[in-house]
Amino acid sequence: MAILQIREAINQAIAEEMERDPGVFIMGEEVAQYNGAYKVTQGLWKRFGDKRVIDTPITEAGFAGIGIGAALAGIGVRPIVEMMTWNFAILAFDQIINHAAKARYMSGGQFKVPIVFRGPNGPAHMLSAQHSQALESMMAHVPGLIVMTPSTPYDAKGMLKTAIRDDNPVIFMESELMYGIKGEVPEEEYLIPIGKGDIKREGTDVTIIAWTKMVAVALKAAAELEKEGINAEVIDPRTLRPLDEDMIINSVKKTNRVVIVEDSWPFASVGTEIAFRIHTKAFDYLDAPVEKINSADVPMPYAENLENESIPSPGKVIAAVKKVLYR
Amino acid sequence: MAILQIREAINQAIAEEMERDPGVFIMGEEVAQYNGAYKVTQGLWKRFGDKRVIDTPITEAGFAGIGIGAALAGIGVRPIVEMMTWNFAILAFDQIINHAAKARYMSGGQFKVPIVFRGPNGPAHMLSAQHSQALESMMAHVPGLIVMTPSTPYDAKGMLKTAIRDDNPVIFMESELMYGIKGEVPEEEYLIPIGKGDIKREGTDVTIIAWTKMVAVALKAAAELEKEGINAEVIDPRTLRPLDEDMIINSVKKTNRVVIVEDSWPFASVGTEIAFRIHTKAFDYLDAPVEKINSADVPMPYAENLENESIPSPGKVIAAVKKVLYR
Amino acid sequence: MMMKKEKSHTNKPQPRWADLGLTNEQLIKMYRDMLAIRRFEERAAQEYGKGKIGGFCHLYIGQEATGVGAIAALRDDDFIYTAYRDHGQALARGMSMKECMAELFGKATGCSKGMGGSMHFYDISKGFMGGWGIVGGHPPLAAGTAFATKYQGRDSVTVCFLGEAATNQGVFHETLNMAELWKLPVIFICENNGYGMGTAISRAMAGENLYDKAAGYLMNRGAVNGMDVIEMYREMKKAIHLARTEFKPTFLEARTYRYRGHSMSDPGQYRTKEEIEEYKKRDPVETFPKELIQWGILTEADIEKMDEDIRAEVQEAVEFADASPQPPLEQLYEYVYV
Amino acid sequence: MMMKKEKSHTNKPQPRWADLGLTNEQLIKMYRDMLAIRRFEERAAQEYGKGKIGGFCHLYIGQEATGVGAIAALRDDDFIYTAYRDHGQALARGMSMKECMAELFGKATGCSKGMGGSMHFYDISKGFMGGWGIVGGHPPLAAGTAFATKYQGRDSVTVCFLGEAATNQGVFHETLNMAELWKLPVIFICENNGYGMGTAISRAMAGENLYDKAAGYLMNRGAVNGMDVIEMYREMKKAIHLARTEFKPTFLEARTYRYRGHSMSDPGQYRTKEEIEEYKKRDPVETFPKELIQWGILTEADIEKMDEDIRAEVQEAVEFADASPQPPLEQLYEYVYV
Ligand SMILES: Cc1ncc(C[n+]2csc(CCOP(=O)(O)OP(=O)(O)O)c2C)c(N)n1
Ligand SMILES: Cc1ncc(C[n+]2csc(CCOP(=O)(O)OP(=O)(O)O)c2C)c(N)n1
Ligand SMILES: [Mg+2]
Ligand SMILES: [Mg+2]
Repeated sequence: MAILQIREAINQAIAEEMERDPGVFIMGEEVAQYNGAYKVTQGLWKRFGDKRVIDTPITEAGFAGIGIGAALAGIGVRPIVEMMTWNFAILAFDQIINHAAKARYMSGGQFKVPIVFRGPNGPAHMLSAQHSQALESMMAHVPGLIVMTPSTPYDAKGMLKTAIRDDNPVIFMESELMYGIKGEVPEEEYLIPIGKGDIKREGTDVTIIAWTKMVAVALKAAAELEKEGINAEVIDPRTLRPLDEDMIINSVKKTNRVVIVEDSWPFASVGTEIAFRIHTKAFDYLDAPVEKINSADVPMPYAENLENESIPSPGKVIAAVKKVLYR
Repeated sequence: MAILQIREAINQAIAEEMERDPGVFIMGEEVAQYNGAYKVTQGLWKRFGDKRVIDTPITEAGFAGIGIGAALAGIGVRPIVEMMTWNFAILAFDQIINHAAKARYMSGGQFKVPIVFRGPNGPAHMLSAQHSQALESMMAHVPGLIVMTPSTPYDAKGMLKTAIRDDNPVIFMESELMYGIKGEVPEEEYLIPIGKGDIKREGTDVTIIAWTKMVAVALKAAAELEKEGINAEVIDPRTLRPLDEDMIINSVKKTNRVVIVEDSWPFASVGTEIAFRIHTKAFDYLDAPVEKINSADVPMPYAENLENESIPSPGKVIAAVKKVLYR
Repeated sequence: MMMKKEKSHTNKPQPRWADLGLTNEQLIKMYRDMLAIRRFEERAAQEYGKGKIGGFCHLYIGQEATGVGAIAALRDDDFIYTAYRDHGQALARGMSMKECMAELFGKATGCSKGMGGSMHFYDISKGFMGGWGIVGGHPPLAAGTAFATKYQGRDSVTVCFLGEAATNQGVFHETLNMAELWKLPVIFICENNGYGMGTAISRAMAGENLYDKAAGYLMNRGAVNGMDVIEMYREMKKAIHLARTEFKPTFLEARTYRYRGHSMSDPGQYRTKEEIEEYKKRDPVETFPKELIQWGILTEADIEKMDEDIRAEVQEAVEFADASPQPPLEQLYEYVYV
Repeated sequence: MMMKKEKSHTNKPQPRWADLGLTNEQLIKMYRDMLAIRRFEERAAQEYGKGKIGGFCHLYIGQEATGVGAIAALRDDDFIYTAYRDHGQALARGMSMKECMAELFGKATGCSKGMGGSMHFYDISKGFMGGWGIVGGHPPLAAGTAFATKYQGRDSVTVCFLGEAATNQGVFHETLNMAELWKLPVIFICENNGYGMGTAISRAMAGENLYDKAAGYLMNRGAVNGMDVIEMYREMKKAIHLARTEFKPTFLEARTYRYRGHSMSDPGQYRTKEEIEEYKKRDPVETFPKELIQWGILTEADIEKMDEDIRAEVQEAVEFADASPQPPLEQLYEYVYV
């Protein structure tokens, strides 16, 4: 198997789907001639040309809407819209929430909306308040949207290929800091279904639930805990909407203890939703209330020491695990 | 005490604050010459004139930003920005989330942001998907914002006056269907503090938590339950961010059973957050997992029967109460 | 001007549409469509009053010539987007009164299966792409559909109707820029009826000419008398030619007027009786048939008959809508995802 | 043109700024400010390389004349908004190198207490309102501050610097419309450096002249050579007069250039060496002092001394930033709410 960076795995997924289906194209800021602000679209413009790899003006709402309208046409066009970061996608929320997520429903099922909105999400490093937001909770709140958040090169490729082929609007959230992370990716084609989570580490004593960047944090914590004889299971829902509730509940039934790690704000977050489902659907299996680690409930500061204080770390996860284990 | 409609109570709050402070003005679509799409600003233009009651073009992002910039000037201007409905405010989310909520933090505390964004939120009647969204969960997710949701004329007036005087950006969410609701409002001035909830009905057997429109639904259910000998307590947080956690936890400690009613979507909602806090902070006091009633997890349909099927009703609340009571 | 048709061989007077190559059938259909829209909506207003129709209901009455003239110039494989004031354009595109009235009644037989209501009519099999409720939200969608047809090597054009107040929304400008930059075959028909809800255009828009909003982009642009179905058709033909053959977008300001309030709940007190009467003098449903009679294309009798047929059709539509079932409750959870 | 100053009483040649009523002190300050920005940022680039500065860092090098010329024309009670490329304007407004360098270093002594970093400089006591990172997000804020000063009966003006690519954002158009409609004393200085990140303006914008984006609103508009501090000052004086006395907004396109990449992480391979060299020939930091010498306002020696002083000031600023403490951890939760 090849060892790829996440950025390369995403690039492969896009390239393969563009090869497979001439209706697939990608548009966004700097995706073509610049090869992507984070080099995710490296080489695509050279390979597929102006028609299918399109640099846009800085108009998130406008090109998001153009992508949606292209998908609505129903003539085999499947847009991939890159948001340079999800912070900027907020300008396109009206198009995504009021239009993409509702077209099929309002039309009584006439429209399909085969479009993927993808780009990095969540804090990177010292980018401060306007560039460090993890917005998956806002997107996952909205019926009509699918929300996917890969954490490995393998997942990123298989999930994105599925997202591109899906006929619903898919919110695909990556992470600047993860683009360089390497992992094995098979040569042969594979797809990862929407709504299917993955157990990243088998364990028995506690369930740590995390996605994207936070999976690595959870695994680091698990490795540390191992040394102390605590055997943590790390599970990654991969798709946040719809959630793989079965995987989550089954793990909880096994471990009876849960820590959720996410780098979004804590209030009414996806982690809150997961905790709620566990508390209501596995109430009798819980030996302790679910613990949740988030970025601090503040806009992200610039200063390095403050940012580190804000975001989840293996140390914070370990402390939470010990708390639910009453150690 | 005078009996006022909520629309009149809000109107009074705005008028009194405009009288009190010449720096207070209101802008929005149709707020002036048309007296407001829902007549909330009735008479204000006649009384205060063009300078302080301003009709805007249909440019939610633009006039939200102009309001924010006026507040940032720091020269005693306190804008009230009316959103004809919160569905349209999604177009202004970049201004509200990326600018209003972050200006103070990014500037190291230099800015104050004395602005109120107000308007009706949530489903009304047969307005279908693009006009029926309850968006408080998205707003409450964001640190830097305060979110207030009144349910009575008394609360609406006292809370709005506080919001207008506050130096933080306040998201003030009303409801079309509630504007006509009547209630007692004292002649003399009063203020209701941010973050202070209210017990709308004392009870002992179960706690029903609701805000805005849902308070009336909860009270209807409570009255029905009374007949069956079930004594429900109905509490209204009034402010969703910051939450009056003490009031909630104390009520739960008394009743040991909770039903939350909200007309937003269920996934990662404010109700989910409240349930999470109860599950984690009153775990040992709960005799049953928290039940939550929401609008269906779908875009709102137009057909009357489907809309009724979607939104919370006293019947659904009663069923949930019986479930947590194991009746 | 009144004149008799003569049988002389000397070059006889020509109707003003002579150069457009319109058949009598086409001319008659234009009139019939305008009349049908008028009657359909007059009845819809009554049914709204009876509580048969819920939510917001925005009538097109007064603007019929704009939609009918523009849509008459389109091909079946072209696409149409509009806002919430969508009944007229839906009917002009050939959607049935039955499915439209049923949608207003919130019935399973509606053109959107009762999921959309008045603001959200759709029949994508006819290229009628709706029916959108966020002011200024649909123009990028229309540009996107134009992008898609060009991408797929088709020569379809996409028409986007929007109100004049919607042109103040920023995303519309983003769309104009990309439409011109990328040469998208989209035609923006701005129905300038003078008001956005209760706000006169002059109170919401800086500048002189609405169509100059497209000036900075050097986009093909202009204004047309939207109360004149023939002029609408003429200008649209030009714009369509540019879009179909050169992928050139157009911004066309159609100067028109709505006789009723913004929606059923609006008494419309911000306008004078005089102003409304002025426009009614130019009512296309009144003036156009006179021309058709004058040129011997229709007789008074034809017109009376036509009106009767239409009223009967409207009656049938109401009965159909009334008799139709509400959507099944399971439908609440359908159509969220494919 | 080169010429010696003469002591004759016949009408002697005048410097091109003679009509502007600028004192020598003012002219010297303009040059010093440009040089100070240049040196400050050259050092910032080095410190970024050393890892002392984090996040995104956008240099103003090449555009100094735009900010300095514009800000020199302002009064202390005027307001300034800009985007993330904000070091130059902050220094030109009189913010100290120490507080600016400390902010870049993420220290408690920074102009934003270490909360903002390179993109978010603020000193509202000087009317420097930042320092914003969302492209196109700050123009409405600037219009709002202009609204507020007018509302309070002041005659302050608000200046909004923005990049040319930012003018494609819809909210900018919404802002232009309201600024003209409501006659707000705001001046939009569009720093057209030819590129938005790696995208040349012609690939992102339809139309001919950037300033024609304001045409549809009939807003006062024009272009100026942004590489010429005197021309910037001259055009700004006119715009300020209109804003201060008649509340008339202006859209001013300043044609300028950035010598470095978009940000520290951008190699800038989308531009030719020739293009960059062309602009460097007009470098205001090189050409303006020649004029000052020519007119006997400064000597070569003055300039060397000035450069030494500035370098010393930069060195002090770096030492100050280095020695300053990081913000206390409790500060993480401060400043979220009042
Ligand atoms: C984004 C948004 N803001 C406000 C509204 C409320 N609204 C509906 S129609 C309308 C007026 C639009 O006027 P115009 O664009 O001229 O179209 P017309 O109604 O005249 O056909 C307003 C303010 C909305 N639906 N969407
Ligand atoms: C809404 C938004 N989209 C994208 C970005 C990423 N970005 C930052 S600067 C920039 C280019 C802006 O170019 P221009 O407006 O010309 O200003 P310049 O950098 O040339 O000074 C982009 C795309 C952003 N910060 N905000
Ligand atoms: Mg109108
Ligand atoms: Mg630029």
